Amino acid sequence: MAETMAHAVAHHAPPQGFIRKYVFSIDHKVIGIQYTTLSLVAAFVGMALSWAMRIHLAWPDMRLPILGWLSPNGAPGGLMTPEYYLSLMTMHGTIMAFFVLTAAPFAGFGNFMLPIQVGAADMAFPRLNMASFWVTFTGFLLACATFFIPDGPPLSGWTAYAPLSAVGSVAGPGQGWGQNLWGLSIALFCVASLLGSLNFIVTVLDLRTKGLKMSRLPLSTWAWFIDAWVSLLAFAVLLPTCLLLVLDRLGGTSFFIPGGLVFNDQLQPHSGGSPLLFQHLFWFFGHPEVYIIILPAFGLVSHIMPTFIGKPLVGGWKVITFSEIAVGTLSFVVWGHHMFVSGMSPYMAMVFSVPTLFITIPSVIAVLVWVFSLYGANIRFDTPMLYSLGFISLFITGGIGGFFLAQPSTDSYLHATSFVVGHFHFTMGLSAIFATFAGFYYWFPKMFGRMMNEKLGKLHFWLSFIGVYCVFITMQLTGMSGAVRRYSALVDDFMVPLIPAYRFMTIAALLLGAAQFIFLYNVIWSRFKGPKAPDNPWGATTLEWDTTSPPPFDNFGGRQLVVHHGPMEYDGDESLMQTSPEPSIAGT
Amino acid sequence: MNPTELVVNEKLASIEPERKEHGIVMELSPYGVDKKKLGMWMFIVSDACTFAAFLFAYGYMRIGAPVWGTPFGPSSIANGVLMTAILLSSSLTMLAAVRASQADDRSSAKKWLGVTMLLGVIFAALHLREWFKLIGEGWRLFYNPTGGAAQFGATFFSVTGLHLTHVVTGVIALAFVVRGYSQRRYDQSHVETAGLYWHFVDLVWMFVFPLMYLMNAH
Amino acid sequence: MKAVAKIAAMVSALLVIAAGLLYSSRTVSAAAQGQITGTIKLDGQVPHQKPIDMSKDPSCAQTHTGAPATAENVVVGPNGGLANVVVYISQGLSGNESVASQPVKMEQKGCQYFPHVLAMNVGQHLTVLNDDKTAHNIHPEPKPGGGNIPWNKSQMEGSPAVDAVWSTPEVAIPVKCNIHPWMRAYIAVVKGPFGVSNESGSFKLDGLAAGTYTLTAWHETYGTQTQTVTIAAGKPVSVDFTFKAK
Amino acid sequence: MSSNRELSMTSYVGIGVGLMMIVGLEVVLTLQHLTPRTLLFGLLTLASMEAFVAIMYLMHVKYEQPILFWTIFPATLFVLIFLCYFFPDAFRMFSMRLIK
Amino acid sequence: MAGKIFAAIVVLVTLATAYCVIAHVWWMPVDISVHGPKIDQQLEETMLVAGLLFVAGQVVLAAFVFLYGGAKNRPKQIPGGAKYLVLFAFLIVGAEILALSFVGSKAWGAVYFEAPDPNSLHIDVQAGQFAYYFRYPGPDGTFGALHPELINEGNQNFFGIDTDHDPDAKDDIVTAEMAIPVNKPILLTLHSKDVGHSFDVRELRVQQDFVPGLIIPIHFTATQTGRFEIVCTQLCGLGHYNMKAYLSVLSQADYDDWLKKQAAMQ
Repeated sequence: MAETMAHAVAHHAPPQGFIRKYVFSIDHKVIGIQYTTLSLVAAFVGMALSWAMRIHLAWPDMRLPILGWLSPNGAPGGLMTPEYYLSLMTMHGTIMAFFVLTAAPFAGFGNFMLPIQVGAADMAFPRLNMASFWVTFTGFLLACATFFIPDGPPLSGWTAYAPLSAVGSVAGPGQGWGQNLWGLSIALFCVASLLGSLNFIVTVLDLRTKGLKMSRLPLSTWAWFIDAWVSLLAFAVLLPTCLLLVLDRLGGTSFFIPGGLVFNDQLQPHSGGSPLLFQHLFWFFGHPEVYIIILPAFGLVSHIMPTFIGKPLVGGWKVITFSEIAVGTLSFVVWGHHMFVSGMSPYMAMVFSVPTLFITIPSVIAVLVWVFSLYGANIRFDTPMLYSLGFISLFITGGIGGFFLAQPSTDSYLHATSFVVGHFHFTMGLSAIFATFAGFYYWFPKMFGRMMNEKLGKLHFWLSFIGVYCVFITMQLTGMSGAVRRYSALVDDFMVPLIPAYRFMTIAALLLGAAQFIFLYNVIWSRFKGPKAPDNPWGATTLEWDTTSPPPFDNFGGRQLVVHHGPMEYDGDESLMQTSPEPSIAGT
Repeated sequence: MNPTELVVNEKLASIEPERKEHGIVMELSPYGVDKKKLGMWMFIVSDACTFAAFLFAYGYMRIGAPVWGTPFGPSSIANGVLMTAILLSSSLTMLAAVRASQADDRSSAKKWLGVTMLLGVIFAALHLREWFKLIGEGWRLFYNPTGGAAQFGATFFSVTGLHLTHVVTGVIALAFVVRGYSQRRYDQSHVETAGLYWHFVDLVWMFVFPLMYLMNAH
Repeated sequence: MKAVAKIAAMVSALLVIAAGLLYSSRTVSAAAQGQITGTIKLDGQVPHQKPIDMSKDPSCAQTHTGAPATAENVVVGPNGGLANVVVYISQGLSGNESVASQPVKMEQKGCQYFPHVLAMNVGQHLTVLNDDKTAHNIHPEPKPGGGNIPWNKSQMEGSPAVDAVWSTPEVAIPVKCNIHPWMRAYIAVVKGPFGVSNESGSFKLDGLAAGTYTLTAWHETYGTQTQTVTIAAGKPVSVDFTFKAK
Repeated sequence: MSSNRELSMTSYVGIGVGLMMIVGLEVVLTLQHLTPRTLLFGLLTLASMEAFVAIMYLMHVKYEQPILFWTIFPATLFVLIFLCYFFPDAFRMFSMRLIK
Repeated sequence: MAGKIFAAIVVLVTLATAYCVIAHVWWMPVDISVHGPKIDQQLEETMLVAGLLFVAGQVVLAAFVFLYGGAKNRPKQIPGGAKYLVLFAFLIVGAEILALSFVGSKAWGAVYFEAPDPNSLHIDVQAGQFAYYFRYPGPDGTFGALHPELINEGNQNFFGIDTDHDPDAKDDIVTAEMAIPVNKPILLTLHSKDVGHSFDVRELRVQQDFVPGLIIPIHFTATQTGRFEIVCTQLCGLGHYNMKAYLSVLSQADYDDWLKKQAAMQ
């Protein structure tokens, strides 16, 4: 029976024609590059938004003519209005959390590398894969479209708390069609993520080449596999949340809108809904989302590090993988720590606090594995390794903030302060971005067949690393004085003394952003002018280095691969391909 | 290949069977099912959570509401039981189609798929009848004519609407499967995967019916 | 080329004629203008106007350090004249009244709207200015479905003036500032001449042709009253209204 | 495919009839005028039984590798169980309502 | 070289952060509530535990990068392998976590698990876009019923109370500034007019969201007089940054005066 099936599924030949080859391609490599490019564009959009916000915070009177041109209503004369600030903030969060942090390390690299790393010719469902990208793309277009409608983008934050997000334009500018488009955009993103993660899971389970047992999977593949599970279950809950929100807005239902609400002296025709239900549904997705973002980062760093330290990670694949599984599982039972002061039952706060604290144990194990793997190593400081080290440092700093926010008593002081903003920028924002950069520098030769410029790469790292700490450590520490987040201007008496600190952060953020243009230049220059990349420039062991750079259409040119080793066969400068039949050398 | 060799090969295959994908020998799947079927299982897991979120929202609304309308009289319940029976028998006919396709009895498989689609359409029609009856009585997404919580309409129409969407999608998907199967582009694995989806739609109804109909019977 | 020149000449001639006609019609109506004047009184107990506590925004509170600002639902002058009453012609207009060309100005001063009630023509421009050291948002809320479109714009200190036009008559559109919930103004959008009573209760409508009109007076708290007036050519008429306190 | 171990079509029809009987039981339970809470738990128990039979037999899980069962059940149940954490707030919504 | 620079930056950042924390460059304002010291203590204990982990983590990372940056010897694993790492995580971090959640639950419980003092001064708080209003029950000690449809902000009826017909509402005192007597237990009932808001007084160590549709009770006792800011910390729309009110903690005599003045202004 298996025979007939193999015949029934025809080999797919390399597609011909520009559209089939580069636009509506079913080749996972093209889709991976499409995802990566999409998130690169999204990242620069999101960064530009954060610049505008930071400039407004530090110098509220400064006129930015470009904003006045972009939105005559939101920034008349280039002077940003409070609602436009919040709109930019909402879109910064939405674009960064969904279209950059979820898309790049998971969908982008995952699509390109996962089938190659398991030795498959393509994903399990190539057409579904293509659909998943184009649905994401449509979602991104919808999100961007909000900038060009008269009322501008929504202003209810990336969390879109109801009833602010549910009652419609009475709640403020941007809450009309901007919020509708937002809801649809995120719903589309959910659908795309579901299709993507389903594809990842089946590919890992069913398409491993001969000899590649689960225990021999590269650590990045493991992380994507676990991540796909988390994402499969979490986005399944965000999808109905978005649908119910859109129903509330367009269908007149009251899932999230209670009775007796008065806007502009007008009683709203709603009753019986619950804003807390929205928060629960959102954070039931929202907290796993944080781990959907960070788990691929775990995987990338664990995958990259052994190459540059010349030895396996401490504890082999098991310790790090099981801590990832533990993190992924626990991520579903802790969402209430976002809601300690939200009016949730205070007893539930304790129920959520304990697992939240316990999630630090697998995280600490992962960090210890990375840090103590450096012990007795031969560290090579190529750019991917520097970014991995940067990731570890940032993740430690960010993780420490979690101790404060996991406890309801301390959170009741720190909630909604810039401490939280600093904390999550460290943990899920910058950590994931640094790991993504590590992956980018590491895999660029494989993806495009050219080496990246190491000098520019290192310069990019040093500026980014210092910049990130200047901005976000300051942000986190000012939160100790109670600086409130999501304020478009510092008017409170206790906020005014913080203006110098805010200006410092703004300047640092501008420099940090400017450093990213080095990266952009490096990418574009290396793509066309970089030296040709050998098949295995880093001396790594996994299957993606066992083929040409870039790989042919079916990844291995029809070769039968047989895997004999795990992914971490390193001993100093020596390394052993996973396909090598020689005996293992990773004796250490 | 002489008969003895064949026997030896079969024995070897039973000890370490090989699976090929694009002509390359792959590691065995721990699940031992076709990848389409495994993909469908993943979809089902995720879709079950989506339905669950809807039903939990319904439960939440209902616990929080001071008064809750219970609009279903005996005729609606009878209609619901009939719908359940139809969906359940459609699951059985689907099963018959899968078995026929596994026995490579193509005409019988197509016949059973056709019956399944027909039952799906009848189910959708009965469902819409119930909807129009409620709408005729004044129930809306946002309005409760009996003066209770407006959430009844919202939850009922959205949950059953989502289920109805699944049924209609299923019927359309089955139509595609029948077409591909008659053209011999699809094999029994496609029928089996479609069948899995169809059973899942039935499975969801097993919760929707008691929670949305029976819990709202007066 | 010649044909184009011809067409251009004809078009410009037509334009000149049209302009001339328009101008002459204006002068004709101006020659025949009548005037309505009058006073509006409040009969009965003047309701207590609650003081407004602006401590929420210190920059607002600083502008009222002497006496606190009060609500302006019923503003009565020393001689019992009721201010902020819009008087306009609700019936009897010929339909080709001119639109006042000067824009109407509304200021935000000391975290209150000034004027509290203003009237303007359909198609006339409204200019909103912010004189305060804080941000305001201007949020007019016309009746849904009435033809006027609600909008909500913030105006920072130093933002350019907000300009708006209304397309349909409506008495009166409430205006709110969401940042300072106590702020309230009303914009009466009417066709033809209008007047708003001052603190002594007096008002004036100019530019009316001879004829019979229904005159409506609107107050935000006490609603509307109507009277029928007949104007002979060029003769001023006096009309008084009296509102009863509840 | 381990079709040789599978049940005959007649047995499946029997399973279908059995499922219908559970549905009948649900209806009978509904007619007993129980409190909503008792009715809910009764119905959920019956529906879960029904669903279990459907998954094992109609959806064929009984005849697949055990790992399939041990993958899909824990994952789904995990989400379902933790979604129950919503309900304490639903009760708060009932008791702390602003508009009576 | 790169390793040494990296180690230097990491150590520098660690020292700078530690300085900011130890020197209280940005720190909590002085606490003025009865329950606050418990929270402060919890925060300081957490800071100690987490700070040690932070410093240790960064310094060990820096040290290893520094030491093994240019090494050319045959790589070796840490003696004992991952076993001790896992043990450390479970025992040390686990113990810290248990201690923190045990002690922390008491600090939390002191605010949320205890019933308010029956002699509390009851103040009704309403948040709306974008201002707070406070309601004192007046001499009769009862609040008038709320009728949302009567809310008219231009007419200063922020709560939607019917002063004409409801005798309970007639003597309700509505203010835009909150004053409370010092050392007296206060019970607030928070409800929102429109969207989610928050009641945050840093000095009181009280932060509680308003949930539209629900009445959320919260109680505290202030121990020092002064004027403090109540700010909104839950994103509520365009005026979020400007949504605040002042809290005056007064002596009992001053408070009585203030209330009388407010009553006269109604």
